[in-house]
Amino acid sequence: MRDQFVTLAHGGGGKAMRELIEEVFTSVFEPDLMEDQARLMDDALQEQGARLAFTTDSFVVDPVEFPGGDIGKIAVCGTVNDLAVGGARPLWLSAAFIIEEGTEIALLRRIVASMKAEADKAGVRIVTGDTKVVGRGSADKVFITTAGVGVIPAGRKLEAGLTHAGDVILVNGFLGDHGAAIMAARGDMALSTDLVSDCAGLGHLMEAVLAAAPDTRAARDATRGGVASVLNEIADTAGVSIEVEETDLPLRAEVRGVCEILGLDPLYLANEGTLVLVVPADQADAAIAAMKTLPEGANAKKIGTVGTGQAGRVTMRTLFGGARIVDMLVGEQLPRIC
Amino acid sequence: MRDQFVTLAHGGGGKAMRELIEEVFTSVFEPDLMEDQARLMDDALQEQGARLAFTTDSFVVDPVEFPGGDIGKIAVCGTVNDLAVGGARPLWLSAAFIIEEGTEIALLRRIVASMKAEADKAGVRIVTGDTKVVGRGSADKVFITTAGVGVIPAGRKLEAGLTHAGDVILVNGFLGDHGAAIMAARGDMALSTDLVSDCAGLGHLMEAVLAAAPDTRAARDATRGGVASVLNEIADTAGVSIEVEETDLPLRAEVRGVCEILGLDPLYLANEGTLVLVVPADQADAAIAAMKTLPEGANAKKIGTVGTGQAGRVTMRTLFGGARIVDMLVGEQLPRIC
Amino acid sequence: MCLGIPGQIIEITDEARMMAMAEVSGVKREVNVSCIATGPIGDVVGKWALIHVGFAMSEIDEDEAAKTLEALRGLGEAEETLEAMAAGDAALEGRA
Amino acid sequence: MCLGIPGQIIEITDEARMMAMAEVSGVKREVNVSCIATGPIGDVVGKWALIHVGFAMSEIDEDEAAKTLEALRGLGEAEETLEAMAAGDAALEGRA
Amino acid sequence: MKYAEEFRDPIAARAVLDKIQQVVDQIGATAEKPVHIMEICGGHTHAIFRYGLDKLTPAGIEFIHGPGCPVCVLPMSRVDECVELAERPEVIFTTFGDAMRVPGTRKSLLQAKAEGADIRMVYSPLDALEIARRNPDREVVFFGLGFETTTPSTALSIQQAAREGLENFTVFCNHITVPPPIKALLDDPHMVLDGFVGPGHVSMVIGIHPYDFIAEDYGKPLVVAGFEPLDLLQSVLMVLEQIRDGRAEIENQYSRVVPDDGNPVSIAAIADVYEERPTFEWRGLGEIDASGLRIRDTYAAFDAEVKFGIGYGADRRIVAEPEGCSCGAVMTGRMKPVQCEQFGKGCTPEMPLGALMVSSEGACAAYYQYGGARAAEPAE
Amino acid sequence: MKYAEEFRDPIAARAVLDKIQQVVDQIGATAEKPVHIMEICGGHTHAIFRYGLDKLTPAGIEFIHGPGCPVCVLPMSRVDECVELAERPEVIFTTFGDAMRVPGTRKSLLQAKAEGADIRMVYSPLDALEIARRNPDREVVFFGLGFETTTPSTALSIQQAAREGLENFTVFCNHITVPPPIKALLDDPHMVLDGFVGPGHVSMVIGIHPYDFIAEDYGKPLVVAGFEPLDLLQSVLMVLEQIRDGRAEIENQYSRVVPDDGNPVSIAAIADVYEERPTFEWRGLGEIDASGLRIRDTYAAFDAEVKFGIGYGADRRIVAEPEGCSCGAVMTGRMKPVQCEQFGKGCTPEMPLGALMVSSEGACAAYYQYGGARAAEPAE
Ligand code: SF4
Ligand code: SF4
Ligand SMILES: [Mg+2]
Ligand SMILES: [Mg+2]
Ligand SMILES: [Mg+2]
Ligand SMILES: [Mg+2]
Ligand SMILES: [Mg+2]
Ligand SMILES: [Mg+2]
Ligand SMILES: [Mg+2]
Ligand SMILES: [Mg+2]
Ligand SMILES: [Mg+2]
Ligand SMILES: [Mg+2]
Repeated sequence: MRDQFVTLAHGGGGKAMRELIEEVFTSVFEPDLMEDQARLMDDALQEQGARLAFTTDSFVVDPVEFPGGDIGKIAVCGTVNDLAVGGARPLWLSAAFIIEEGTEIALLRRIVASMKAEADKAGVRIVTGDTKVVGRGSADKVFITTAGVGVIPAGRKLEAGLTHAGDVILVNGFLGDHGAAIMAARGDMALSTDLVSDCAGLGHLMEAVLAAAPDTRAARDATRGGVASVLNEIADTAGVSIEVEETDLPLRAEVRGVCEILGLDPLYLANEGTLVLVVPADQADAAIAAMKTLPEGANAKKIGTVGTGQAGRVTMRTLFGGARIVDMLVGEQLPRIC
Repeated sequence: MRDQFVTLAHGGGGKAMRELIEEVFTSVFEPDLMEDQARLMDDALQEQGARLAFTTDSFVVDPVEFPGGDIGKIAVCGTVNDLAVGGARPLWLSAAFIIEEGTEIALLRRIVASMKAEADKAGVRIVTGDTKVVGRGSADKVFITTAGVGVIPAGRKLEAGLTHAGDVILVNGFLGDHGAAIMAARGDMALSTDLVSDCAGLGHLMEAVLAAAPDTRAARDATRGGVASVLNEIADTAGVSIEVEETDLPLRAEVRGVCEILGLDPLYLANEGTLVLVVPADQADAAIAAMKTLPEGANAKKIGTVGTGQAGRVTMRTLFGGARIVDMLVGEQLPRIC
Repeated sequence: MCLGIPGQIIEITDEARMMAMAEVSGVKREVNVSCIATGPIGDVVGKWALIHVGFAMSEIDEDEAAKTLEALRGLGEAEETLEAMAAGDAALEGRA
Repeated sequence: MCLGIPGQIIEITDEARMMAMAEVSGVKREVNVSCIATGPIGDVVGKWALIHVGFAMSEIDEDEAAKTLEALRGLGEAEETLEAMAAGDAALEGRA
Repeated sequence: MKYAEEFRDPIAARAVLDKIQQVVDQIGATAEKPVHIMEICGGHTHAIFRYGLDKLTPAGIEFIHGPGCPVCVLPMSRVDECVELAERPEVIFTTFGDAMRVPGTRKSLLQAKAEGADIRMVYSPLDALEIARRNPDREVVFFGLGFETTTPSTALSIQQAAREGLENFTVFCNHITVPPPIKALLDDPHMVLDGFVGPGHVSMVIGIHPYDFIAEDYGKPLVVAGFEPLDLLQSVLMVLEQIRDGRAEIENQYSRVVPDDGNPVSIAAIADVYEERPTFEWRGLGEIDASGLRIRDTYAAFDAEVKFGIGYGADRRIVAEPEGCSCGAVMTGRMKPVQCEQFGKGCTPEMPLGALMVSSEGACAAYYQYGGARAAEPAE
Repeated sequence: MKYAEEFRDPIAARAVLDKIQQVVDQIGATAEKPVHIMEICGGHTHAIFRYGLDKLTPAGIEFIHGPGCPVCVLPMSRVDECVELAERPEVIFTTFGDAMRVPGTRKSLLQAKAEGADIRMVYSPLDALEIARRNPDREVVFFGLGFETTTPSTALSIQQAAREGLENFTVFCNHITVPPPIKALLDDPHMVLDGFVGPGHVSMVIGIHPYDFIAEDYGKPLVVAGFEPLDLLQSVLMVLEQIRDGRAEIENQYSRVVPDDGNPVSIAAIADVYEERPTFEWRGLGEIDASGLRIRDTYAAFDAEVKFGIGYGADRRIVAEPEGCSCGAVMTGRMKPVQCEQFGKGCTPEMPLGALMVSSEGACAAYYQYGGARAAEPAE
């Protein structure tokens, strides 16, 4: 591939496109078949009671490379995590790329390598894909949409609706690292930090949790909208109240710093490797211990409890002893000065 | 939903996003589950020898609404077709939307309605999805990525590699309608036509073909790069030569007109509802007859034959009796004046 | 070089700028007609012209087209005659 | 209104424009130090200031901070004394 | 976090709260007959709800949420002017994030941005200056918004622009000052107020003496307060003690940041760049004399009102407040947010009707976001 | 399609081909000793391969592919100048699609576009004019490219712009003329040519007489031909008949479109707007006297060379052709494309090295795309 930058020719359906796909994508992902569909089967899927899990997300992060990861890593982790939090064993991913004219081919190669590495780590295969090229200014470098297929073994049931009073809320680690790291990396606010995105695949962690805490009610990937949104969703769906302890929230000093400077609430910051788990109280310790055996769970913690208060209401006991409601975010969090 | 236009708030993970998703998307698609993954099973999948088909495409058409369809219709048809041409029965789709800030919400509603209608027609369900909002100028109105999952019944095998000399090449209808219609609709060349995109789901057509011509070797959706690219791919993969008859090519007068004006070759124009089929000669008539029973196959036709010439070479006998090579497109087709 | 294609002028769209709509196989495009509008601009409507880069460059002469085609057909007829003669010769030979 | 946060000035970045790097919990941001640089600009390095919209608005007075905290702690101690006294009273009462 | 975390210590808080209870009891205030304390500043309102101080403090204290949120009191006509400026093709409109969602009569800046206006959120007017340097062919307008705390930053930025000779940087000045609305509120016969918690960051700039009239002329105590929860509690205690003791003084709880005479550099910069407007419109409060600033003629080249012929300088539109809005009553303490008929119905943070629902510092938004909202909902 | 489809009739073709065979036999031409006919025009080259005429015509005819592809003969330095213009932030560079892939020394326009230059493909210079009207704050440059066929369109567009007083529209003029390079080729001692098929659409503008010198001075026949396959075959036949009969005339096969004296409006517009350059560089052929046009001083306001101080008017760079390129030899008929050592290896349509591989009208590209390429590949 002699080209250094993607041109519209790479999206035109001809030789340049074929060359781009073969040299940059399929040579790394190595799909089984050169048809435009993957043909798959897994023993687990043919067992009675097993179900197929299917999910998708588009990834549009700016900048596409940031401390702790890149859009490719997120695109794999995000979909692996969406499968895992539903109790599925992630098996196969599709990856569709929308590439802006003028994007560096070297950047694409780095992204693809990072996807491959992350997929290998998660034990999933990228089996089918697509590339489109759009004119300059019609996309922002590269957008990736992954879809994931996994198998939910017979008998496994994870649903927010199963949450009930007395359950406890766990997280696997620090909150808001991704959101704060990205905000700093974007440079708009001219902040500099050593923060690193928490971006990680959580499939193995979920398997460990489910082994240790088999009655786990539900799990959620606390991405956009942060932990606060996930807690509100769970409380709404299950018709329960949830109380979080501010003093228990695992927050890095720098995340606090970014939030203080910009007037943001870390509970609403996006994460890319942070689970919220609802487990029965008597399995909480086991779940935490299981998470702590893995690097992505090293800072696992209980952050709250499920109660019988007003259905759908999430409150936080502040470090000051007061209580406040933690509502769904309105719109998006805007940095503020007052 | 009081908003008329999408703002960044609709992508922020909070209430505005939830409102957008619920009012515009899930109220129409009605997924079974409000988890971020679909949980699925189909009897056909549990039969011995059945396989799962999995495919994805991103759709980035400009303009997003055009004569004969819109990006939503294409996003459903395209993925349904990619499943169908592999012999799979399309069952489930995911749909991920990347939306430009400022996009009209009414436009999104029209696109979603069109997806729903097309999915119903194809007998598939849109079971999971995602929305992202990007800043103005970071996308072009809306991009949709669909992934599709289907079941390939035991014993079905469609592969370009199965093509061999003596087989015939069929298409289900006119060539290049989509490409020419879009080019005119885009307005850059200030051409106006009554052309309508051929955009259509071809799942039922494929089932009819496979019933009538059970030994069908391969089928391909002749999208970007057109029929020429598909034929080259088949010839390459199977190590055969293919000869096309120019006089047999079903081309509308207006498509010819656009091509003459802009110096384009209709064989390279994109289609969105056009199959290329390779069938054994003795099943060709049956396949054509079967296609003709359906509206999307009303103009089905034999256009060429598979031969033993130089492997990978596609030639065309011109309407003039001459012969020329029909190579893969280089880059993209640019309108030319000389 | 110089891709050109016959099109028919179907209506005047902007007299001041000498613009008219041309049609090629049902495809319409606005073109400049300065080169073929020697008289009143309205006269070009209905005419066929060679269209190149948005300009009607030259009016197509129907008679000349017919003459060219005739010449080409003449070759075909001449050939048929030759073939007929050849066939006749062969027949004669055969008879011989 | 007027979100402000204490940060430490760690280095001068642009003397002409009175800019310096401030640090808040490990997060760095360039700020203008005109309001606190009453002497040579270099003197602000190491100082703590209240940062608002990219300006070091006011130098933080360590002694005053300590005094305020002391007053707050004083309340706590007073209370402990009161509690102790109350406990003492209760004990006395209990004894009665 | 030095100088912050120490002032969030819950152990120390217990003691202050006990002491507050004690003084409230000494005063004899009850839920039925409470002491009314106005926290002037939206930052304080925010902190009260953020830390749940409203629920921790005794029922005998009633917080009245003052007009100290510059976003909340911004009149609709000014938002419309922002949108008008932002929609000019040559303009890059720069603003603090706070202003993005404030509704104008037609649309908010967020909506204008979605519809194509080049609007960029910045953390500092210095960032706007930098955008101007990098885009010499565009007009960069900075939305100067805020009280005395923020005013020096735009004044210093304009001075810097003048030194650099930047020709494409202007400020759309909406700076306002705290003392005039306080005076207006105190003059309101409906207003019942026993004391004030004063905005610490305003005093960091102007010092504490501009409030002397409150004690001297109106006989009310005011304590200039910091923004950490202990600061606030201590300040409330200091106000209560004055009330109990029948004193009316201007005290400084926030002495680690606030010099009694403010910051001389800031004061000089404001005086150099700005002058008082005869009058300025406050959303919910109407026109208040001498409550707003404009850019002096010497800096007219940096005044967006002059350069683009917009706003108070030009033909001024008075835009009626939306119907059903009770912001004025809430801001003067005559009504609680939940008593507004629009609260949580026609007026939510997603779709604010009134000013106080816009910023998270607005009293209604704070009520809605941190608890008040649900209290108003019918029980499920 | 009227006036097109009739001239694609395969039945009629048979008769013409038979007649061609007959005349070739009469001449006594064979594969070893062929008649050399140059189709000057790239459009004819394209049609020959598109319809497979090279394979249909007898082996005794050898087509020499002439220099009549304006994209192919565009010197690299001019492409570089296009890129330079396009990369100016104020410029919207408009061009026919043909020029997008032509390699410059650093990059092609396609690559420059990918890297951020605002480059727009148009179908007509009129579309560029319209872009200029709609973007009064930008400079719209149209890449004026082509032979006499296309020259009137840019001349008329410049006249229109002048009438409208458009101040942001210029043409980067690279128009060239057909007769000079023909003369240059005929003067080349290596050149073996028995007759010409002349470009019909050039003559539609300039008529057939500008070629008189070919018959008169060089004794070679030329038939001005249409672009449909029957047009071409008939023209070949007419050339062959002249050769057989020992005639050297300028004939007009394409009389339905080509008036013998051309189009007076077009000729006048060209004369009004353009004047000859003393010399112009042709890729593969070098400098040819009086072979290029420039915009007259009366229209200097519309001349991108003048406005941007670029090109022949300014400091002119001669850029060496890429190493290993045999375009010159191919264009003079001394070499077949497949004989170039770069053909299909260092030079492909995806990554053209030489000019003739760029446009689908270039002889090398036509060979590659329509059959010649594979012939050069080692058998599989
Ligand atoms: S609820 Fe809305 S309208 Fe009512 S007072 Fe509050 S902000 Fe104003
Ligand atoms: S193959 Fe390339 S380098 Fe060789 S003559 Fe043809 S265009 Fe020139
Ligand atoms: Mg998802
Ligand atoms: Mg997700
Ligand atoms: Mg694809
Ligand atoms: Mg970009
Ligand atoms: Mg696909
Ligand atoms: Mg497809
Ligand atoms: Mg999602
Ligand atoms: Mg757009
Ligand atoms: Mg209270
Ligand atoms: Mg031949």
